[in-house]
Amino acid sequence: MIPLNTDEGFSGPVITSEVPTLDWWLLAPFLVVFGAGVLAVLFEAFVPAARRRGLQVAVAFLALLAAFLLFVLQAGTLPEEGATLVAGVLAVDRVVLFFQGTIAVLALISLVLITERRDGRDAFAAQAATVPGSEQERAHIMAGSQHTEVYPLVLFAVLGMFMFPAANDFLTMFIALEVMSLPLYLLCGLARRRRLFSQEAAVKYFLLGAFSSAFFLFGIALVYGYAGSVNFAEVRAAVENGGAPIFDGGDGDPLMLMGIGLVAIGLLFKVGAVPFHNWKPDVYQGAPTPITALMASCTLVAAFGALLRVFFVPFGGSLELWEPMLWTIAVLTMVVAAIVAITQRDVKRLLAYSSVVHAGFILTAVVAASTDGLAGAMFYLAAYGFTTLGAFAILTLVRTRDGGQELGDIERWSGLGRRHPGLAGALSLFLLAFTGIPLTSGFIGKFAVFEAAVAAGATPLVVVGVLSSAVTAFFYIRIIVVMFFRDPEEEGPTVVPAGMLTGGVITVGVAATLTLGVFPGPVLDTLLPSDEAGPEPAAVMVDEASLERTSP
Amino acid sequence: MIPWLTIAIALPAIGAVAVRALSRARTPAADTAQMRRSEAATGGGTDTITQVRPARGTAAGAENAKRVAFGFSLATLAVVVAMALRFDTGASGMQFEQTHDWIPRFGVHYAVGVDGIALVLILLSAVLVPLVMLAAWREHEDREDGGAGYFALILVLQAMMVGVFAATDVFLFYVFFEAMLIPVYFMIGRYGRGEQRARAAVKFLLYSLVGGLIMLVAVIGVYVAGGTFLWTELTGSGGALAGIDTELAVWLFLGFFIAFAIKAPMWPVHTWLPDAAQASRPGTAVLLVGVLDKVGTYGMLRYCLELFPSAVSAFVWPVVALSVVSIVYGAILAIGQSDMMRLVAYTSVSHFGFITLGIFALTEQAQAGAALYMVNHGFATGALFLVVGFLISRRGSAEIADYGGVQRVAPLLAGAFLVAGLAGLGLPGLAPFVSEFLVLIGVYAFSPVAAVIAVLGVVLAALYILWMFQRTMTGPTPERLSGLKDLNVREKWAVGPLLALLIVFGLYPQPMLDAIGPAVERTAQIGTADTSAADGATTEEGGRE
Amino acid sequence: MDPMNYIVLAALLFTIGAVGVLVRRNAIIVFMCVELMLNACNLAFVAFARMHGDIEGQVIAFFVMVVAAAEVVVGLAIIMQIFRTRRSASLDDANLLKN
Amino acid sequence: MAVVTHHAYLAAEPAVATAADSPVLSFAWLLFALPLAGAAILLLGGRRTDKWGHLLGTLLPVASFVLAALILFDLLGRAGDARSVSVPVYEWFTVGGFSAGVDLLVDPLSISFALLITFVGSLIHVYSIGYMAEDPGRRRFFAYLNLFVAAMLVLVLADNFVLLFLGWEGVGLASYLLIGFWQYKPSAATAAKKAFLINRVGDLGLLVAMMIMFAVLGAVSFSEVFAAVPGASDGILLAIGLLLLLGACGKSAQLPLQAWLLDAMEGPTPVSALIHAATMVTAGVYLIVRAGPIFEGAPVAQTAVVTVGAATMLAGGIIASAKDDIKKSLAGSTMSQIGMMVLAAGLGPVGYVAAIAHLITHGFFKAGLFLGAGSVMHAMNEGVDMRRYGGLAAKMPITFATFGVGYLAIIGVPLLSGWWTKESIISATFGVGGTAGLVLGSAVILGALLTAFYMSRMVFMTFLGKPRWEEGVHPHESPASMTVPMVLLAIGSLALGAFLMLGDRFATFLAPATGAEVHHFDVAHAFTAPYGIAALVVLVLGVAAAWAIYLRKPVAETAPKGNLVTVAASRELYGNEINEGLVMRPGQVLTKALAVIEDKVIDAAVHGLGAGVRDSSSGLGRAQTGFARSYALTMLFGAVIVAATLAVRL
Repeated sequence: MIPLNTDEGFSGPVITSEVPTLDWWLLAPFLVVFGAGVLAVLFEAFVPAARRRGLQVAVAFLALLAAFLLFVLQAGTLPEEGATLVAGVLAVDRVVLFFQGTIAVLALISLVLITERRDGRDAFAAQAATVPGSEQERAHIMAGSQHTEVYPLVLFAVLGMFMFPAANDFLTMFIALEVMSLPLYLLCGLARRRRLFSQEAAVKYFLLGAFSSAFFLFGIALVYGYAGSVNFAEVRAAVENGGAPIFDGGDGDPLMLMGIGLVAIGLLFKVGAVPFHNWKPDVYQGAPTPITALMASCTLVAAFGALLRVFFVPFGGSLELWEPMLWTIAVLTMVVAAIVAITQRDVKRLLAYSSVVHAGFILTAVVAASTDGLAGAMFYLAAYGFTTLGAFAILTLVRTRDGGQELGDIERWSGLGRRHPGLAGALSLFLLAFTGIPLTSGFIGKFAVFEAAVAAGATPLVVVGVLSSAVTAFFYIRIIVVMFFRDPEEEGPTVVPAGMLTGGVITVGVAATLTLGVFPGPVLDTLLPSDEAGPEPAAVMVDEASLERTSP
Repeated sequence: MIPWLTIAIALPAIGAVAVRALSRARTPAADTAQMRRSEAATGGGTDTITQVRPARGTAAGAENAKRVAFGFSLATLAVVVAMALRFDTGASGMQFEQTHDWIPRFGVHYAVGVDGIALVLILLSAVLVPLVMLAAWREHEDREDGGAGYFALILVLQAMMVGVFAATDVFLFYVFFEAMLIPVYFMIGRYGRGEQRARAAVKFLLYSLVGGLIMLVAVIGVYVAGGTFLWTELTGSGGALAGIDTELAVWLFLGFFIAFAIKAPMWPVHTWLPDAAQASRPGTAVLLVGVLDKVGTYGMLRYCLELFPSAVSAFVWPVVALSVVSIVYGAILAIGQSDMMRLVAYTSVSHFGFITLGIFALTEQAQAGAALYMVNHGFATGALFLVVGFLISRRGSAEIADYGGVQRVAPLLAGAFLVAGLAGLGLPGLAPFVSEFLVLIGVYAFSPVAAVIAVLGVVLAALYILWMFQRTMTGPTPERLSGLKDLNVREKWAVGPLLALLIVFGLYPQPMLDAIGPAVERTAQIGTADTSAADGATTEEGGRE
Repeated sequence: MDPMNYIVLAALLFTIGAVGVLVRRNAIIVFMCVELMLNACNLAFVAFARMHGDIEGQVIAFFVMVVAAAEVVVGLAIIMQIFRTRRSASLDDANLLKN
Repeated sequence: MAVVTHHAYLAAEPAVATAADSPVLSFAWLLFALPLAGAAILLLGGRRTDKWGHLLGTLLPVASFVLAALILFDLLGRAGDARSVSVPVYEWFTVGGFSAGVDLLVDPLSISFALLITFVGSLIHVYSIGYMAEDPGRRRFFAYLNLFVAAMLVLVLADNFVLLFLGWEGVGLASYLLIGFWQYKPSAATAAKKAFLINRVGDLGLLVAMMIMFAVLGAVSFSEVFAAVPGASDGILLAIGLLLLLGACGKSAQLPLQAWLLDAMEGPTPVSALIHAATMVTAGVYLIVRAGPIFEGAPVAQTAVVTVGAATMLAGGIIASAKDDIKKSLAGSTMSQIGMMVLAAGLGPVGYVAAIAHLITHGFFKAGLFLGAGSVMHAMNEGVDMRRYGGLAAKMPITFATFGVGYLAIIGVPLLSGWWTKESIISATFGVGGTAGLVLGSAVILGALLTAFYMSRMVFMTFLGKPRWEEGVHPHESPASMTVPMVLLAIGSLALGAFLMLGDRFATFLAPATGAEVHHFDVAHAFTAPYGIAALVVLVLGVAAAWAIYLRKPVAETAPKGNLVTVAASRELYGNEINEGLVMRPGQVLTKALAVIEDKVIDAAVHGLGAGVRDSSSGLGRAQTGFARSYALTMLFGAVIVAATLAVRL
């Protein structure tokens, strides 16, 4: 809270008094990515077109790699209870670092897919400004034009993702959300092929995203009205005290409830929970596949990081208020998405619905509202991120026979497993991981979130979850059936050679899926919070109040 | 101390990798031939795939790979037999135990160990695998990989079969229980028979998955309630689950039971089995029905009963009723089948009814009989499937109507068929009789009505087996079958050991019963003496939950 | 005047914006309705700041304006792109992507 | 090979003392092990054994017979009450309180049977050498015969019900294999299956009886069960008794499980002689006698036994009187004779000796008759229709003579074997006294009348009268390997009865096993007592009636239309039709019904669930319209849900 006058005895940073001290070390990853993004924009302006691409790729990779290394180093030096920075607008603790590190790795892998070129052409439109099918477009294609703006856009989006789970007040979170989303809206519209689809995806994503941001923002306003501050620790304190001083005797409860609800809508939209999921299949299908991969992995991790933080820190004290709501949403998400997915024919749409169902599973861990649940969700997100990246990487390889666009229609994948056993085998592994078959990371993740939910007494939710799993199994398995059990068709797809980059992504996906499935111990034990710190997730999530509690 | 069980799990797993590697290592010439072939296949529609013979290089590679696979399966058998010889039949509880932390966060261990029941089931799987390989040797020769992939899958499955019986950590058990589905899924869907095989494979997998997922909730429940996954820590009067609320125990029991009932398969969740069996290669069916489905009944005995003794009394009557229905229903439907694979599958539904009946009769004889039944049924049904498979490999059909008078042209085949069939119908002197008889006398002490209805299954068994035998093997030999070949050496070696085992264990089953005995003594008390004790504990610690 | 009235007004504006999103076909107008919703939020922030007697809400309002401006840039770019392709700004024309 | 294992086991863990004192008795297991080994060698040896297989197969039952004779002498050398010896071989299976051992009980009853089985069995093996000489499957035939002898010996030597059941099912298997020996004939295959199935129904009784024994009496061994009988309730004993009777009915072709026996004649004739006349079908009688203590404790069960026996005796006689197929007529006769034995066995201790004695003499003369019939069939190109026989006496003198002796013995011509034993049954029935005795005795007399009639009919139609041979048939006498056994059996049919009954030799010998008091057989009384005279009268009447119909007038070459009674009789009293109507038809309906349930209910439920999910999928999927504005509406709808679920807490 930033008081107008200090007479009322409020402590904390005052806007006029002193410049807040900045912890440059903790801030470094944000600055590196931000700086790289700015630099990249400058390159667009000043570096000749021919040399831009190499430079952009190098900068993007280096920035993300540096950020990742910084996160790793920070994890070693960060005090146990975490820290807040920039006058408390950002918070960094081990949970946040895990999310950020995961996002960094997944973004690096996505970047590999984004960089991948086939016959000198990447996945993005030669010149987005041209009308599809026009002479100018053809000219640009022939000239080999390309949108190297993709790289700064990705960098900015990733910056937003880094900030999203680290936000320590609602304003920062809103800004992070926009920083993350705005570049993504643009990236969605840049597909090289099927540009009408791509543009439509961008419009839909943008309008619905803005619509949900408005809800999110109005929710923030109401929470602010209730608590008198948007700082997480103070919101939490206000919730525990029954609202800001201007509310006596709980008058503000409706405000608070509406605030929670509207904020939740904004976040649930980003994670794609039913009924805020409609954008996902359309956007996933329309966007360039590398961008879909980025969204399916990194965005989901960031959005859930934020969602977990919001529900566990500022709203952590009002568990009983929002639990029924999340129960309902979780059930809807798991059931509706699983059922709708059954009749999908397009693999990208299918993976979109799959992503929605997985969001539902992770929501059960949120409902558990325990450290175990938090850890479960974290593991799930990381595991899912690697697996889904691998799956999308494979999608980029399966093309129509004329060598053109990606072929998403499952029915035409007949016999893929006969002719490309390695590729189909890898995809099968990913699908089995999505199904939650043991010895894949998906199983451990599912176990972790369900275990937390059962321990928290949300067994019915878990029962719904496993039944939904069974339904989802049907369509994952169907893909395997088509690939392995059907004979190849004449009009089947061609598979372009994976090459070093995409092949590498698939390999990493396979390795991560298996390693996290067979030996999840190290990740679970060392990287994730354990409930020895306390059963409440707040025990491992930093905010100022917790810092004050721990400082002598 | 030698980690017998770990070796028995690792050996086939390593074998699978080796086989896969060998079948991949092709000469470049073979490789191009391969590519040309697949091009041809895509050009010429579906049928060309099965008609084009693989290139010589591939065939030789596949042959080598298969030999290696067979060698690994024999090595595993040797290890398991060596272990069995060291098994102390006097001791109750687990032997050859190993416990290592696996996922400390969830208290998950790599913990293995066997009691008598698990031991004989592991033996069963170790015996069946090499025989199945022998029987399937020529089955997939016209495939791209010459069948090596199939053999690799068998080895993967074997590793998991040993694992699932040896696991003494509930989580580890679950891992094997679910992971096992995948190789079988491919064995049916990819290497199966007929147009419906993909459908059957999906049906199998979905049924099993639904069961498995429901069980997952219960597995989690066990951990939440007991705080550990170690079977040895969970069970017993002083175990971690001893004090749980009866209602909770009932729910957890149910969660496990549904999965096991589907796996077993018990009426009315059995319909996947006939479809799966019909679409399976006989070798797959042997492992599926002979071993895999035993995981269901084994699980009931090991997990349902021993983990939740206080819940047993609530389930005894429903399960006994379902078992009896399974026995009669499976037998009657078997009579009406026209496909031999389906027929044998339905007989298994009936036989599994006997096993579950024996388990839930909660008497020592019945449970010992049920445990023994699991093994004997594996041998008997395994032999039956193999012989049907020999017929299929000759005429490409499992339809009863396509055969007749086979005995005249292939007396050995018919003889093997008859012995396997007679074992299936519980003829004294052959192994299944002993188990069936023990189940019946044990069940009678528990419920005369159930026992008497179950006996009907014995009569019906004679009908379905002998009628099938009559229609396929006897009567005049039709012209089209006059060239039918009798068993060759490989086939004799595939089915011969099973028939020998059926006779040996029919006349001298005591060694197996000695091994099973101590374990059964433990489980048979459940629901009788133990229930009251557990109930007492419940009231004591009632406030815990 | 009771500051609560401003909150009610903000809610009304927000609702008008939301309904506009639902009923209008033109992408630009839909987008403007979203902007209206954002501005309703700003009004709420400022009103609440007044009620609490601090300036945090007002600060937030400035941030929101900046964000909204950025959003306009991105949004118009996207809408222009599709308008050029389709010669129509009607949202209902863009429904290639569906089940 | 299995035998070796047993022996090793025996050596490791010496058997209980009762047997060990006699070296002969401790080898009692060889009785069944020898023929079993024969079966194994012949089956596994394959074509290599074709040349000498039949010789080995014959030699082993002979060896068993010699061993049985040695054991007999061993027993005779003992005091009367020491003649019941338990010979444990090895532990078969034991779980908790349940134990079933391969334990043998050597006592006068079992050794009597063993001698009958091995002697008649050996003769029939010899006979088969000639009879099956031309058959390509002769080796297999001998293997099955050996298997049968082994199983039958296990049946009678078993010391507990479970081992008895092993033999019981073993003979069933051998019977199945041998009836269906010519499996390429669909009728043979069907008959084999039918025999096995109906036997299974009987076995069901035996199985349930064993369950009750273990559950209530706590054991399944003879000694323990019988020791527990006095303490058991009437209901239990009745139940066990009736169930054992059910088992006996199946094996011995008694009503209502009689239908298989006539069809079983599809098997080669030596099989009919050995299994379906002399030995296996008498196992039911053995069971009833062996389980005597149980039946004695359950009078109602005994009444049931007697009733079943009487009814079968008459039904069999009627069927035998109408059948034109020589083997089926003989089979009807077998039913009838065994019915008589069952009836006697149902009388309790007084009847046991009579029943067993008749069983043994019947074994000889009926085997002889069957072998004679086989010899005739051999001569008639395997024709079985007696209407196409006639006048064979001249062509086949030895067959005629031996058949004739058997004929005279079975109809009870005084002082031949059959007379002695039949008289003692008649005497035992009348000995019951009262109305029951009168009714039963009259029934037996009536049975004797039928026997005299149908047997005379058979002899007249076959050997006497004018030849009615089919074209191309040239009857000739059979080779020595066939006639010698027939002669030996004929000698038995002549003299065995007198040997057994004179001086109450057999009754005294059997007494320790049956527990019955020795009932003196008074030869003079048999001729003077009313029932004795009645028996002689009906004998004459029966022969006369047959003479009047089948010898005085020429026999039609095709069966006349006949009246209601003869049609019913020739159709086996509609036994098959009854089975079909009561069991098969409903069974078929049930099978079809369950198949429909499986498909249309159980599977359909699952598929319906799947279809339901699929339908709701397309239904819900329709919400994904592609219109951004409808997505916004969905979101608003979500906002309502969120508000509603939050309001819960307000």
